[in-house]
Amino acid sequence: MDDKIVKPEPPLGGPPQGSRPHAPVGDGCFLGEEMKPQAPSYKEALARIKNWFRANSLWVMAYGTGCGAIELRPLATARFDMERLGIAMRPTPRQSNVLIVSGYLAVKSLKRVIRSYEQMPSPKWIVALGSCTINGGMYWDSYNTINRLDLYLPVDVYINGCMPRPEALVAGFQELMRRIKKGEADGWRHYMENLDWYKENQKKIITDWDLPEYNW
Amino acid sequence: MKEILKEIEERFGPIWERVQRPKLAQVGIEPAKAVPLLTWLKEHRGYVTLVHLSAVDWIEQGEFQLTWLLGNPETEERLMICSRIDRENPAAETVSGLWPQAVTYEQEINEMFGVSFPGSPRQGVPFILEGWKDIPPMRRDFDTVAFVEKHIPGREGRKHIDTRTYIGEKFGEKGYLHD
Amino acid sequence: MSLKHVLQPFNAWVQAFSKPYTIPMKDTMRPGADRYRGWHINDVEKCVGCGTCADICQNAAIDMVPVKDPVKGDSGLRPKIDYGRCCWCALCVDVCTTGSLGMSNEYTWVEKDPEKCRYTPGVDAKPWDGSEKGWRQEEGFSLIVKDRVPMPMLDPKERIKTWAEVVVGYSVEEARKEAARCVSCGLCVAACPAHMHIPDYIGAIRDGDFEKALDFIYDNNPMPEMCGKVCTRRCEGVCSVGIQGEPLAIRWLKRFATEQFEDFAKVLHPEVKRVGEGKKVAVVGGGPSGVTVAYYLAVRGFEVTIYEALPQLGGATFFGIPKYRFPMPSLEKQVDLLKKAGVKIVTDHRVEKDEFRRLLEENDALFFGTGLMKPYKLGVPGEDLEGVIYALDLLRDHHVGKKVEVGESVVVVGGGNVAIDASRVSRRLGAEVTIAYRRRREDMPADDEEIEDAEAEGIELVTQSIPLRVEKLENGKLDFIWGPAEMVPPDRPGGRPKPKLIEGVENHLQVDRVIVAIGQKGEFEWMPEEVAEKVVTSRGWVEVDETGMTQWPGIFAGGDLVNSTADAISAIADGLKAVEGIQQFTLEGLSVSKS
Amino acid sequence: MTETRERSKEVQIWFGPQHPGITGNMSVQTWLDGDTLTRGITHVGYLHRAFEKLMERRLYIQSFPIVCRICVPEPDTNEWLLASALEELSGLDREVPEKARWIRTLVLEMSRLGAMLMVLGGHAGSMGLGPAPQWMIALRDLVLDRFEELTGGRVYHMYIVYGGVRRDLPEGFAERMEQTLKTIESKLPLIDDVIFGSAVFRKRAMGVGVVPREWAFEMGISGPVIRAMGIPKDVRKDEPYEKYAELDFDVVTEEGSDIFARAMVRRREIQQSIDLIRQILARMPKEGPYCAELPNMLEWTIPVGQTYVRAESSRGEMGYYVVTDGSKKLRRVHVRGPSYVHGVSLLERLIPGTNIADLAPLMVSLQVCPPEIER
Repeated sequence: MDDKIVKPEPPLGGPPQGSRPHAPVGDGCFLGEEMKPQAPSYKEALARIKNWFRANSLWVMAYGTGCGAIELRPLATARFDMERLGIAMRPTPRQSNVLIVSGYLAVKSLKRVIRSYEQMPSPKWIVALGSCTINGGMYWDSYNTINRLDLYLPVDVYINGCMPRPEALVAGFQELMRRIKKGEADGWRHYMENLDWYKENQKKIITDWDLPEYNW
Repeated sequence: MKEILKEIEERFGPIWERVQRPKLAQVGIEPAKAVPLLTWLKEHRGYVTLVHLSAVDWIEQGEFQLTWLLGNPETEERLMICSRIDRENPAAETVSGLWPQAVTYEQEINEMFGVSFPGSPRQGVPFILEGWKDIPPMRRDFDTVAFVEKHIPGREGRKHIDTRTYIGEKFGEKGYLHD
Repeated sequence: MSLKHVLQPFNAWVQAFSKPYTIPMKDTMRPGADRYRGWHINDVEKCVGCGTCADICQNAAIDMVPVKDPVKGDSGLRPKIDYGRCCWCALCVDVCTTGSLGMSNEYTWVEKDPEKCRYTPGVDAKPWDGSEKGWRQEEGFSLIVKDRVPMPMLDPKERIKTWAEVVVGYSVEEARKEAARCVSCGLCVAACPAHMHIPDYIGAIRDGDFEKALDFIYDNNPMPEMCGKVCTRRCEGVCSVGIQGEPLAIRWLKRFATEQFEDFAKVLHPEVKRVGEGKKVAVVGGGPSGVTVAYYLAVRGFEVTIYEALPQLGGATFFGIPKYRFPMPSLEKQVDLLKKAGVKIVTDHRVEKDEFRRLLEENDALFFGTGLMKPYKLGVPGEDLEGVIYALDLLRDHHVGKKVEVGESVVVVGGGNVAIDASRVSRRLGAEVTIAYRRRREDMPADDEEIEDAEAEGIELVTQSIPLRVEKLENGKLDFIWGPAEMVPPDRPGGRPKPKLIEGVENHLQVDRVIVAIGQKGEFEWMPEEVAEKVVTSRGWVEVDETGMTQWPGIFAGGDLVNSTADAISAIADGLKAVEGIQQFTLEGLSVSKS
Repeated sequence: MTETRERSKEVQIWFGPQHPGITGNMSVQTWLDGDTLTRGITHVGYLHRAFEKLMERRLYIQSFPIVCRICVPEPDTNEWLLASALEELSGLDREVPEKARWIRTLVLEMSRLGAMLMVLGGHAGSMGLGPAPQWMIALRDLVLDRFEELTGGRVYHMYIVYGGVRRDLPEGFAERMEQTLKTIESKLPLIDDVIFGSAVFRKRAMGVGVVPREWAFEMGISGPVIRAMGIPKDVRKDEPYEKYAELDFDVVTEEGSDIFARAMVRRREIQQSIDLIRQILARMPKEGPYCAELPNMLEWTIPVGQTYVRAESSRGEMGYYVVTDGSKKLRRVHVRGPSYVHGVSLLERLIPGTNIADLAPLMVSLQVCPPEIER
């Protein structure tokens, strides 16, 4: 992976765009180098199949990071029943592949969220809820909450609104599934490839940095 | 509530007082007498509950106000004891011996205002914040917007035009008495 | 622990046969409630860009962005909403002064690119535009105060007996309460010809700092007490609070601020460079434009002399406006400040041709604002009869202290402020008064409030009446003969409907006086021919450039002669323009001002 | 459980913040001996948004949308408390119309109902009883539907404003509310079966997490926790606000002071809330203004003063300490949430000796709500 890492201009201006040589969609994270299929057409087809499976088994890590989590409960329970979409709640990051950042993140939470995210196996996706993850929302002037989530973690889908209703969450998940099937939802890869950029931003805001350095 | 205020005045000397509601009165007292008053109220007058403990920053006067809110579960009356301490090296007597939950309040005030309560456990232990290096954030002179601008980047590309200024500029609003 | 408690939970299996809670998949996009707060919508035509929504937004989610050129009454800005900030509280909707902003009941928006989460509702097309449902303003809840603090007035029955001021004026509490209604949008600044700092002085009044308020007021208006009493207040016409409620009483607040001080000179401390030391300027005509030029040039060190034909400065505001609206002491206060600023005042002195030439020689610049002094004639038979008089003459004679007789009944022809003033003065002189106006009531150029006040004082209004002729009756009275008119559509689009005489009907009105108040024009007999030739246009107006200078270099003009609106505040605006022009002309020379 | 514990045997475990059993985004640092907790420290701050700081730099009206965020499941209590405190300090309380008071009482009771439905589901959920939370959350959602049509918001209502409420009751609201109440009522016996009739729940809830009665007043315990001790304390009775004085209800108490008793208090208060909502709707005036005439909210100033107002939330006594200084902005507001006591001091004192599996049910039964601890 090393040769693929790009070093974008640090400070801000948004996450680096389009700097990554385009790998075949949905290409291996579980598969070792030796197991990678050779023929492009075969590879393509396999990727599609994998993406289809992935899209239909979104396992959400149960971490209510902010107020938007309250609308996850109706979504997860009888009324909106997200299990019919193949979405399930999982208690630990090791079993999950979707992280929902439900709104604002206090700096103290951000650290835990980053750690949880890094523990999740790839491929993994982040769904961000509400205004707060986009530009700080109503806590834009609070000293303890971040304003832009995309500086610290790769977001695949933003569900806009304050707070998004379960119906909007359904729409958001459907969009995420569509993007996964098309192979477009690759925030996790972006994170890996631009790890330095993300880490630099994270370290700027988390003053007592004691997160383990993961090695991909 | 009048009686208890009168009694406090007789026992603890001049106080500032005010009955806010039929079941809520306020008492202002010098800091040295605050904790004796609280003790007396708890031991002898049935104000056994510490409902709340708060601090207010009166930066203009150079003072912090500490407010202990006591409750009498029998009568459901509430008594607000206010005391002002110096803003330089602020310290106050702890009431954690009287009420165990005061530890949390005092921990928070210590963290958020920098008021120390010597003898209270968990002083200096972070409660809410983590890795905080600036001045205590609830102090009035801590400017949260300046902090955000410095440390927490937001999304760029926005430009707000103030209508009042915009109209003044566009229509050539001028003054003739001041250069 | 009994067996019962092991088995009891299995009762839940009953639920297997009941209707499920789950919303069917096809309905998971159910619409929000009728008053759900979702994405914003805005009626951009109704919106005036006052920016109150941006002011109240605690999330700083609203940017005002320009979408068109600002005009009077519309800043041209429209709210752009950042959905990285909005919290759907709808305070912006509830505070909206026009009621144009609303929220639809749509709530779904999934986005990959966070930069796209902003839009200008009504300008950027969105699927929910035109949504019928959602959060809208509702009667019974308002975050701004729509009703004005009522102004205490003299009782109509009492006031026709005296010359006392009709408007009593706000008390301190009333004024501060009224000032607190302001939303500081500044639309009024655009509408005011002089662009006074209206939100600033209202803010100062609200905060109780009246000195500061006066300082803001005097910053570009040297006759604020006059304006505070008789201004035509275009500002109030565009006041954003007035769109759904009553506009701020901007005029009364200005009046209030000026009434707080007896001597303006003690309060005002101009901080300007005295750049004009050694330069001389003559001002011909002591009306509002002349006073403006004189005052602001004087504080800049110019040596200014005002020449006024009447015994008092003030021009039309002195002789034209009745004292129950604008009492003498108010005027004197303002003239006093002028004197203290070092202006030389020559009253009762009509400048004639030779003197004009001399003034031109002796001064570095000359300003004239002699106003419209010559009334238009009625143009019907019998208008030269004794007893047919002109409103301006009546008002002037009355105000300079001459005795005027109007008899027992008068008819005033016209619908402007002068007509109303003449009729109210006649009423106070004891006459029964009828106003005859060609068009409809809503077409009357006079102030609405003025018309109402006149009616309250028992003045009768006859609209759509065209004078036909005036005849002398044997009993010494005049017979005012008029015909009714119908309104016909205007000739050109955008014009006013025109009155058309219905032939064959004649109405008679027996009166002692017919007072003509159908307008005035300029009079230039005093002006040297060579100057008049260059300065006065064929239509009897004076044309000036953007610095207030006429075709004759060094001669500046302003006031009713120059502008088409013919009110005091426009005259002051002309004066302000000329202040800059004269300063530029005298200090930097002609080339600069003309380039 | 051994009487003599050695520190070396202790294992330190973090419960939360990422844990499905924790009540919100908080954590408890625990020390274990076997599966028994020996000590615990509550850690908060994961949701700290500095509300109190933000409100100091916002106009009064701008503080209004922000307070409801302090408690997500039950936002209306916060709205009411701020409104009531500022009305008291500004004198606006004299002008609040009758109808607004009734609507406010309705909204407060509806939010209590919604919150208690959710917590009762949480009681069962924290012990792994699946169906109850599914139903309870769905029932709560029906209440949210009513909230949505009344206030325009599902979760954050931003409805109780200074001087009254923001909108009138919509057409036919009472009938639809009655329908919702009927649905909820019809399901309650089933809830009883799966929660209170369940052997698992009874076994794990009875005699667990007992709060000694003598702590009650000294620690300032309130709400269902104190009522489960048999002490009838309820702000709605002790210092009645809005229309509670005119409503007919008794304070619910239970004996035992354990998780079961607290759950039972909540179960009975659900019924009480339903009854109260019916009473309110029956007595609600049909006509009349729903909000006082407000001053220009952009320029509203309130004279110098301080007060403490309180209300009964579903968790206990919620209080606001509010200080004004004559300006357009608050000088200080300090939120006294019941969780401040329940979630920190009380929880830390209850932890020693508790089985680790009971920690989550214990926290649910104390109804710890982290945002009101750290704001």
